[in-house]
Amino acid sequence: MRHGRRAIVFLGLVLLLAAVPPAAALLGQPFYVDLLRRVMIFAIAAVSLDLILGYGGMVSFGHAAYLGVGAYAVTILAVYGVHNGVLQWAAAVGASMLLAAAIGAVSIRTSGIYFIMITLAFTQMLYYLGISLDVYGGDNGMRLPMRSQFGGLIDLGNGTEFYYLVLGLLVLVVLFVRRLVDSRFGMVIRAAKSNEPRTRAIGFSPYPYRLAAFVISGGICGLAGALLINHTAYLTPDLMHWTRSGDILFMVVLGGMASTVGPVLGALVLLVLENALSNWTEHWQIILGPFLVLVVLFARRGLGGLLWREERDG
Amino acid sequence: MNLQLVLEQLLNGGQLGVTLFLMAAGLTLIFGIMNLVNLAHGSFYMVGAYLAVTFYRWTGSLVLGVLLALPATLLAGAVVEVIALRTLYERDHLDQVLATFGLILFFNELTAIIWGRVGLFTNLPGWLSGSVDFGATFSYPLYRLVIIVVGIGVAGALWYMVTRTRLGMLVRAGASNRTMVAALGVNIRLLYTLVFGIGAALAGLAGAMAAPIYAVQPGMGDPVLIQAFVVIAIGGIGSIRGALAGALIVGMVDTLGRAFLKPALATLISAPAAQSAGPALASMLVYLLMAVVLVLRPEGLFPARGR
Amino acid sequence: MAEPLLEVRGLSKSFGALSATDQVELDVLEGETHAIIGPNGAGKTTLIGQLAGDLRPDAGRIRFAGEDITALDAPARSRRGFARSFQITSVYRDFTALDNVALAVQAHAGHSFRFWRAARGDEALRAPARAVLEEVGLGARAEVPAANLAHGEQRQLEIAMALATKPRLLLLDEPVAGMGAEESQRMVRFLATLKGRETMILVEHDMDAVFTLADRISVLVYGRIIATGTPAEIRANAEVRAAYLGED
Amino acid sequence: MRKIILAIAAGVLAGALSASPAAAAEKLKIGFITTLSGPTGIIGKHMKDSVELALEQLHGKVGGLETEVIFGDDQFKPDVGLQVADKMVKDDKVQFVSGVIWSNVMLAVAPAVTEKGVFMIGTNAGPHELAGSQCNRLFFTTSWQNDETPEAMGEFMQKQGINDVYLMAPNYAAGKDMLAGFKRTFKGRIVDEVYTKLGQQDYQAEISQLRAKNPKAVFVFYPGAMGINFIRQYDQAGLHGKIPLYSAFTVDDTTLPALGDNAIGLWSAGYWSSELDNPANRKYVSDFRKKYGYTPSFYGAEAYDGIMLIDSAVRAVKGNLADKEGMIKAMEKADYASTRGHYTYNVNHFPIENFYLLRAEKGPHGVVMKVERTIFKDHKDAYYQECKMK
Repeated sequence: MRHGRRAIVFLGLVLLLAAVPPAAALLGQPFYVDLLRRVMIFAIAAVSLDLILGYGGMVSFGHAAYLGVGAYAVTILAVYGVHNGVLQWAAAVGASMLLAAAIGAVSIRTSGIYFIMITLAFTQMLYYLGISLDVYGGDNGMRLPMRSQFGGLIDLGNGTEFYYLVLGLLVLVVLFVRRLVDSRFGMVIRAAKSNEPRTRAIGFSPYPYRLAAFVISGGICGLAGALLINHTAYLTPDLMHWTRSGDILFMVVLGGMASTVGPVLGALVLLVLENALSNWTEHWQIILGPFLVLVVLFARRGLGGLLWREERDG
Repeated sequence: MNLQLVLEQLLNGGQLGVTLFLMAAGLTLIFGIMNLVNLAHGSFYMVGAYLAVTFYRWTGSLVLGVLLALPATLLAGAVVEVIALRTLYERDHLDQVLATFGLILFFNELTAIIWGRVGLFTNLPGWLSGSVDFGATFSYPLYRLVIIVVGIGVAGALWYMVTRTRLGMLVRAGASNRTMVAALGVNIRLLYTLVFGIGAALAGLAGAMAAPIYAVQPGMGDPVLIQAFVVIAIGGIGSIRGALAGALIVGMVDTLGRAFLKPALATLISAPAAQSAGPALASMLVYLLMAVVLVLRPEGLFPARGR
Repeated sequence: MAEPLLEVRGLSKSFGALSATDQVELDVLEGETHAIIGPNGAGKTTLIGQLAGDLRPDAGRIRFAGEDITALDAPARSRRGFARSFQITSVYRDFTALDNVALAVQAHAGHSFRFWRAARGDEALRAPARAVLEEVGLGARAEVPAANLAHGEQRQLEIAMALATKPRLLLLDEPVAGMGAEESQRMVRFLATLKGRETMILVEHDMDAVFTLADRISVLVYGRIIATGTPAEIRANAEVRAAYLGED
Repeated sequence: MRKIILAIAAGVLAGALSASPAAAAEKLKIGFITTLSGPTGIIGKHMKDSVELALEQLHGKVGGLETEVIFGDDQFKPDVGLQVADKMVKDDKVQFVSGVIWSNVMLAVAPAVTEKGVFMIGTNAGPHELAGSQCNRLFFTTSWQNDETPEAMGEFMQKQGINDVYLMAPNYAAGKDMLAGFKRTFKGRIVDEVYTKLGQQDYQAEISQLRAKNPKAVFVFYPGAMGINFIRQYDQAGLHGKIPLYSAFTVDDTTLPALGDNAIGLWSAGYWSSELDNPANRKYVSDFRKKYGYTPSFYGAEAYDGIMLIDSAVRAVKGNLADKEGMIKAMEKADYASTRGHYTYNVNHFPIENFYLLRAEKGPHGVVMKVERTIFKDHKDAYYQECKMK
């Protein structure tokens, strides 16, 4: 049982999250349903980044781009009267995958710091594109005309139903990514991260595999974008601001890279911490900043590393 | 479009270029020698600006203010290096990006606490505030000419330092072979702290010179930082020559794009379409340029050798 | 004489003014063990890099099994039957020994765009990998993470990964480098069992190993092959002696 | 070290999740959203200080009820603003949400608040959607509709017979609204219309273009730090005094301390000035200066008015917070001592009010905006007919 404790942590986390809506109702604190729904949506984005970052070694400093594209896809369809959720979300995932294919095709040729910079550059371009798209609110952003419709099956306007949908999707995404990284495909991208010359020498060309991982990751993050826009019901190019990419990156590292479950933990701690600190003082960033530095300096394997440390390979 | 306007815009581009060069030079030195990606470099730009304004107010002299801000920023850089960044040299770029991202938040908030959130503004002293007339119709702000001259002077001094002095020799050697420099019996930690401090001071100089013309406010370093990264990615990370070339290219492209893209587009497509596409494209232009450069030359235009 | 398996003609590569390989000519016959020796800085590393496909030559061409492979990169050459070990041991340190070899098997078992089944439970990969590990004598160490293997074991693992790709040509870059006397003898004995069965290019400093294993030897000095011949011929060659005497 | 970090993280997490203020009985709760962090935090400070001054003057009792004001920071981001508003409505169970500087934040916050049956009292942003198609009975504002201020400026310049005007604004929706509002009343020749990057610091390239076109006048909309940069660079380029500069939301009491003498002689338009002479304003401005030591801005005056408007509503229903209809009726009368003097509400709950021509001049309290003349008397916004309330 190599991943025994990690599985237990995940199960515990899911049970805890599942208990939030009734507990919040009991305590008369419905706000926490919203907060944790937001946490879970970002957790999906963080897990998607973990696929290419933790397992594939690709430090994308522009992951917010797919969050944005997913949100824009849903909103644009809604503006033109298409409210069918299945259609909207498929478009969000599809558009994100297309974009990831284009960005990845160019970026994956570079490596190291250049990869970080080029992914950042592409996201900056999209950010400025978003600002100049007046039809969809430009910099001001715009309200989502109507939440995605699922023919009476699920009502996203109902906070609790939406919450459990997000929880379900989060569990699915985590299981899917786990499955993926243990498959033949996953072994190739992990091998290429661990030792690229060796991987090439035994006959793998890492490029197409990395690109495929990049595209899958973009697609999942696009789904998170579709969820996020339904959560906030408000579209803004700020979704693609470079600091947002930094936040997602930090969630992954905080929770523990290459652990799938870790990023969920990272999203939870970062967003709840941010919420608590900003309630406490307007100068909350002076605490959050050093916290980031300390985590990087002293908790390199992230929170996951603390919780299931003894199970690391080797 | 007249020649005079083009000339004026070229000067504007040059001024942005030297500012970016001062930022990029430190960034690329620090990367080349210590292999550190320092997102907090923009914070030194901000710190330099704040200190220059503060000293300017104390002493009543802008020149003195800027001159005092330089060693102070150098010191600030050295302190940050010793306290927080030293342990990051052996880490991967991801750790560095995140830790220095945290430092940005810290510095932005710290300046907000010390100086408040309201922008600090200073006026140029009288002798610097006018404009220089070239002929009857063409004039240019004097202070901006001064910035260009100082920038060129610093670029020259930096070139001299890197190619002609012992420190420069160590810096160049350190960039290509760290263990060798250590073997020479040089105190490598001290060398690193010094180089980091110099890099910070260069950024501080850029900020200090910008202080009298821009708003000095928390977070003012962030947009400059992103542009400086574009500069060094285009020029080739770790190369001073690349930083200079990249800075001038980005300065020109950005300035000329903002000035002439809309009228140029208007001749191709309809005026309203140009009205909306022009500014959007102009703000995306340098990123587009960077992507194209990296596609054609994944290591930038002037890749640093020996790494 | 039959066509050689590997045919190198006029291979040159320079870095700036420094000519690392200069008009290298080399024939490797099917089934032979061909050693390449030379003093430090002779260009051995560059030559290996060009043979493996990591470095693009400035001039010259390489033919393998009748096909011009000069323009192919390392993965493409691997798929055509090249396999190599690295001068500095190169394995997946986070993976177990079995995972390492299974990856090599996987690389030659069709494309890897298979997203669902767990690779670690896939007997089509595991069984052949286990067999190769047994063959190199690491059968008992299959589940140990590579980072925890002894240095000699890691070198064996590298060769196991090479063998798992069912290569037609083994490129061994200093396989006994950094080993103790006993370890190194064990490795030489093991390589001897492959002799005749596999075609091997052996780049090595250790002269004992070279003269024990090689069928033919080529001597590389200042980027040029100055002599090729049987071990006896090379021992007798005055030019080679001069080159090495200068070294000693 | 690891353990410490983990312990801190766990502690904060637990603290955050367990902090649950008990639901209050008949206590008035007002959520006030503004921008407190980041470069634009200065505007939030003006507003927050004004709210606290209002509370002090009411002895902590708005409408006679024990009052708690919860401040929220939107970080200049609509989605964060929405999150803050959600928390106020659902968690803190406020009866009023007030504040909001930015139109984009307002467009996110206002519908979310009103659809939960909670009052939204805007104190700055006035996007045209809320004045027209998306107007709501529970939404009131103490400010204006965005377009009105540039309309006033355009009206003045039109009347002056100024021609060949050069327009500049940041490239985002409010920037375009402002120039659109200006063009609604200004019918003269426009030399060029230039949009710059939002948050841009250096305008030298654009100023070079401007000089080359040699216009007769310049009209700009550059709020916050953008305006400070633009005006100083305009001055350094030697254009101050050569080409007259008119602006909206650019020269105000949040930017005047920074602009200093650079601003003297610049024209602006607005519904309020610290120099406006009426009893409520005199009291507000002098108390404010006494308490905080600086001159308040229109942002502060609106926020102060917001609290006073709520006070009048709660008083009218004698503290019965369940009587929402009663409070709507009361607020529609605008029966309180506003810092702008008396005004009335239009059908869309936007004020019908005066707009003045303002000019920056040096006085005993530093440079302030002097009222030169009234441009519009009892002005209505351009969208109220689109409002189909009820």
